[in-house]
Amino acid sequence: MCHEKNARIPCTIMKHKALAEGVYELVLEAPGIVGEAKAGQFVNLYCKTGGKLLPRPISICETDREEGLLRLVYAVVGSGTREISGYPEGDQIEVMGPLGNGYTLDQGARHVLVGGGVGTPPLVELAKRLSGEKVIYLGFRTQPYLVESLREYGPVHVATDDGSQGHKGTVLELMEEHQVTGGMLYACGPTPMLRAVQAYALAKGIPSQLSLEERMGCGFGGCVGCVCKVRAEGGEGFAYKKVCKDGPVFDGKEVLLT
Amino acid sequence: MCHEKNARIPCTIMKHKALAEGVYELVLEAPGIVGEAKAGQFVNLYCKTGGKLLPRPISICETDREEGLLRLVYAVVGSGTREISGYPEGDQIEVMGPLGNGYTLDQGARHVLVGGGVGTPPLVELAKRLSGEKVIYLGFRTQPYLVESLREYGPVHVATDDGSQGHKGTVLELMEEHQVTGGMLYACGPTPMLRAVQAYALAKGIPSQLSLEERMGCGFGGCVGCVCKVRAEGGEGFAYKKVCKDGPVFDGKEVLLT
Amino acid sequence: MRMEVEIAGVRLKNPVTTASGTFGSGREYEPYVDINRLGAVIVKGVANKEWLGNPAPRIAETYGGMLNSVGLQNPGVDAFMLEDIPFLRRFDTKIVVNIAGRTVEEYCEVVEKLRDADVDMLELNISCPNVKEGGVAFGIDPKMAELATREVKKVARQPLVVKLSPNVTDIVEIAKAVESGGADAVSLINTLIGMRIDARKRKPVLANKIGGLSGPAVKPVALRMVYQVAKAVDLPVIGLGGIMTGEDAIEFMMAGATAVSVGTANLLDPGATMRILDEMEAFLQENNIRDIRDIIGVVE
Amino acid sequence: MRMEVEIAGVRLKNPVTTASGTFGSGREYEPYVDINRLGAVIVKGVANKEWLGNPAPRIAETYGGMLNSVGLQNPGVDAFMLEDIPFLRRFDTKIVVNIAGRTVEEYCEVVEKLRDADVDMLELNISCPNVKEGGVAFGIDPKMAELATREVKKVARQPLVVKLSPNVTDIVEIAKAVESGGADAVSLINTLIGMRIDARKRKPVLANKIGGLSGPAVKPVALRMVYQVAKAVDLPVIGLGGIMTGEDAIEFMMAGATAVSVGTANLLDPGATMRILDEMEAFLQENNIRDIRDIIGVVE
Ligand SMILES: Cc1cc2nc3c(=O)[nH]c(=O)nc-3n(C[C@H](O)[C@H](O)[C@H](O)COP(=O)(O)OP(=O)(O)OC[C@H]3O[C@@H](n4cnc5c(N)ncnc54)[C@H](O)[C@@H]3O)c2cc1C
Ligand SMILES: Cc1cc2nc3c(=O)[nH]c(=O)nc-3n(C[C@H](O)[C@H](O)[C@H](O)COP(=O)(O)OP(=O)(O)OC[C@H]3O[C@@H](n4cnc5c(N)ncnc54)[C@H](O)[C@@H]3O)c2cc1C
Ligand SMILES: Cc1cc2nc3c(=O)[nH]c(=O)nc-3n(C[C@H](O)[C@H](O)[C@H](O)COP(=O)(O)O)c2cc1C
Ligand SMILES: Cc1cc2nc3c(=O)[nH]c(=O)nc-3n(C[C@H](O)[C@H](O)[C@H](O)COP(=O)(O)O)c2cc1C
Ligand code: FES
Ligand code: FES
Repeated sequence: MCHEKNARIPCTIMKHKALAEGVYELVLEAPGIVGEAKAGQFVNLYCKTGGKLLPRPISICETDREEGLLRLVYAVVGSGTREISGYPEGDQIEVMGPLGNGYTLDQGARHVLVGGGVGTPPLVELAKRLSGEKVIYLGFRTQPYLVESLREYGPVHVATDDGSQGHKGTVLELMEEHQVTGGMLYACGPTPMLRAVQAYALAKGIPSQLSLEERMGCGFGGCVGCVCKVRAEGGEGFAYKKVCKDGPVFDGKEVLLT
Repeated sequence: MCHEKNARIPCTIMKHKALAEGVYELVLEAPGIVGEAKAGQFVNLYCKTGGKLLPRPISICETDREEGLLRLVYAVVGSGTREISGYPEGDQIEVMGPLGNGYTLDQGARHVLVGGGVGTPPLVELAKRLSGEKVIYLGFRTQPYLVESLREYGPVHVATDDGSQGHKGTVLELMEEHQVTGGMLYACGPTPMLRAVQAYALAKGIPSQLSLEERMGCGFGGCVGCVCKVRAEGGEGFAYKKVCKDGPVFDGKEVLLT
Repeated sequence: MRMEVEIAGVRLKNPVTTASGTFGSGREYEPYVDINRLGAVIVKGVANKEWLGNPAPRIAETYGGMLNSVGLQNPGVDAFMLEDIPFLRRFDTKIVVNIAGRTVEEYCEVVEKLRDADVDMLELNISCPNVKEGGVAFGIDPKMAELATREVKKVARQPLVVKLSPNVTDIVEIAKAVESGGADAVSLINTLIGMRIDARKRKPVLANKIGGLSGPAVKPVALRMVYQVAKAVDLPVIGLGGIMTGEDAIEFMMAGATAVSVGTANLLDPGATMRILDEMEAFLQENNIRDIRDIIGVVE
Repeated sequence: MRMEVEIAGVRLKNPVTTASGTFGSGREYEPYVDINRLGAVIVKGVANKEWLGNPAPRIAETYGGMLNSVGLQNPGVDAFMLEDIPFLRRFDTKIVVNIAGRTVEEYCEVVEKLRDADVDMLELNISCPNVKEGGVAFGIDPKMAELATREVKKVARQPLVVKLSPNVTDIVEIAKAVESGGADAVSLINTLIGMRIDARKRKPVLANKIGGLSGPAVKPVALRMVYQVAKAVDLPVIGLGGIMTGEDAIEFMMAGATAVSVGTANLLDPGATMRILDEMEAFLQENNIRDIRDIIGVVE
């Protein structure tokens, strides 16, 4: 047989525990994946039951190349993540990846990282790999997580919708208050947050890299299911790009968040 | 809520091992089921993956009421039994039962029990419950199993298709050779064997009880999917009866094995 | 929380009914189901005389579904009236009789016999894929569908639901035809026609070769059709096809169904209707919906 | 073991092809698939000009399947000829171009441009449920199907496969119509029309509301249609719909297909075609079948 590579790799679950209400940390033994992974890339997780065939794309939160460990952090939002949250340590799960383009590491001196909810996880690997000064802004609905992991790399400012920790309100309010600026703005989170970050970056004249979410059929560019709009090359109108393959990270100047 | 009873009960797998090539013994903790079970009844096993929704009906092989244990013996023949054979000890499987009518225990002094392949398992519980003399005939394609379990209750005569053990040929040849007779003939096995047993019993004037197999949609009488033919009441033609509910054990004088 | 809905003047205490042919007349389900809690029992198909049905195997498993070729085995309307109606009348629920036939005359014969029977509604099955001699033709040709509906309406005393086949190019056209024929409501979908082959034996798994596909696999098709039909006709719709959970049932109601039927799910778990009803109530509670009628057809 | 089959004079080294729209033009699959081992690559739909496709979300999960409303996004035939044909010609496999269009003129425009292109076969998609402005009408009306086939045949230099829609009352009638129109082969099935609703958001999951259902859930319907069509027409049939394993593929061939296409399975595992081919070969070996053509249509 000449097909060299298996795409779906069964990985052993080394650690699986709740970080916050409905948010789980999942550590997998996945040496092949972490060997290649870049910050901002993601993996596909596959469910086992209930006729759920499509992948659950989850961002790479952190990698440990020496131990071959892949750390993921995910929220239970539907039947797939609910099923996965029940897998015990020692069990196996099928994983494909790393997928997508990941963040481009800017060579500048100061980086602004912005995460919203389960958009926070990829910032961990990103912060680890970026050299230079980092300042981190995180927004949550209520209970924050991964704050300690990120504090290793720079000051962390937290906003929560219900004020249970940090600023009561949005992460953008906090950024505006601090008039934060830097050589590159990296963001991951829900679309309304990304839209606000994009506007902020444009207003301040800071380049930005935004990581998007879309429903996926394959995760590797096969189905053209996961599109977002980007400014058309001429300038008029738009073109569709694949979030899984051309993204999930897009240039804030190009992507149209409608 | 007024619905008293859950039909599908998750049961823990206490023991799971191969008895012969592709034939497994599965012991479940199922006190509710063994408390009610009769010889010749069956349970539904439910798979977990691959969109396989229908039950796998498996005969009750033996019960241990004190320990609440249910013993099943099954052959791997398709995707469902293949999946089940991979469940480790300690895992859970959903079970419904006991289902069907089971054998009627004859009060006579001598019983003939005939099993073919995976029709053998229900004879174990049956032999245990029958009082009086028992003589047991078993047919296998090649490697026999459950012979030792049955020898406790009476002499066991084995036939194998390939002659690897006992008589080389069919179990019917062995019965004809022995001109075996008794007050009741109980059989379970593939249809061709049942047909031969039925003819043998009629010829000898021995009443018989035959346990049938059919593809099932529900296992409890809900879908009318699992029918066999029985002589119509008037005598002309036939009527359909449900294997799962009116059977799986039928009177050899009534059932039409076409 | 108000769960009551009304179909053609018949009040159901809640929208959960049983799909014809997957619940018998309820006897096998009594240990697991509080029949008093059901909106209605839609019984298995009943013909003018006893039907033997098709030879076995009648069942085949498919990914996320099943094929059946039962072929409407039933003891005939006389036996049904003698045995099943008295059984069901012991419960506080509505009785809907599913009518099977090969010709308009056969349909009418059953319906006439039921004129004075103590049942609440009739469901005309013009969509069974498992009966060769006609029956199915009524479900795929709008003129035939209208004709059968009109003739049956003439003799029916109870409100008439017509059950539609999904094996058509344009289900809206059929729905409109039975509306013109005088139907009081429609139910959909019946099964999709499917097949399985046993590769080792080189033959179809079902003795009848083809059968009706049901179960969660068909839900997206069913939901689409319910949505299209509910938008196009003025009749109340009973939605079914692959309902396994309370949320599935809610989706059908949001697509425009006034009530739902649970089919294959009953076979997989006899208590399914009770669980589904509990889950529907929980959904309403969580989403602060006081009256189930507020969600009917909310999807645009 | 002989795996070669022939469709309309084109020899495929084995019956395994890729279903249009689930394999792009193969680039994304190269790391996982030895494209030289495929019987043919059926590429994604190509139109006369660039099509943007539908807005997102374009994908929804269903039990044992998926809905898509991609809407035939493609860069147009000129870009396709410039970029995709040279890429695919590097491999020793056949190239089948899936033709998209809203009108007969659009279909013909694409086919004319491909006259002198180095491709082996054309597949006319008269069955996409995701394009509103016609296109689908050709797939559900026998007269329109025949017309489109006939007009395209006039300009086509390569053999023409016509891809049929399952969303019809009588697929045999459509197959016969395209046979009369001069088709050299038929492929079936395209996707079933389906829908999903997000109960919490009270709206369809897909931006386009409805989409095409594919995956193992649809296999029984696909297999039944392939069986019916293969019995009724004299054309070779390419069978597809929910093929996940080698045994699934064998079932389609036993039902009458000369070749098969693997669709959704590619999205779930990019190496699916290789696994399926291995499994088919293993099946033949186990069952002592020397020539795959011996199983085509063996089921009666
Ligand atoms: C590139 C990328 C990275 C992501 N990283 C993370 C992460 O690190 N942590 C995390 O908690 N979540 C992440 N998500 C979101 C996560 O994929 C979804 O929450 C998850 O797939 C939902 O699955 P479910 O079965 O629980 O929900 P259901 O709604 O039951 O899922 C049904 C289907 O919808 C898809 N789906 C549902 N919501 C989304 C969504 N927001 N984006 C894409 N597909 C969706 C599922 O994949 C599935 O196909 C990421 C999404 C993308 C696209
Ligand atoms: C009352 C009864 C008791 C049984 N007892 C035993 C037993 O003790 N030990 C044992 O090994 N086997 C027994 N069988 C047969 C067993 O149920 C089948 O071998 C098993 O269901 C096959 O499942 P599968 O998924 O491996 O095969 P597949 O062929 O992949 O199954 C697909 C479908 O066909 C059904 N099916 C396939 N073969 C049969 C069959 N022969 N009878 C009924 N349904 C079938 C399955 O339930 C499933 O719905 C019994 C069958 C019945 C009806
Ligand atoms: C075993 C079985 C028997 C059925 N018998 C009938 C019947 O007698 N009359 C009828 O109108 N529909 C009959 N149906 C169709 C169901 O009522 C229902 O329309 C279909 O199964 C789709 O719903 P589901 O996916 O929830 O099962 C039958 C379905 C099954 C599975
Ligand atoms: C994402 C996606 C895109 C598709 N695009 C096309 C297309 O461009 N042209 C076409 O004829 N069929 C298209 N199809 C239909 C498939 O080719 C195939 O007919 C269908 O998916 C059934 O096969 P499957 O169940 O193996 O996927 C597409 C299917 C999917 C899932
Ligand atoms: S998910 Fe298939 S192309 Fe992106
Ligand atoms: S399997 Fe449903 S009635 Fe027997």
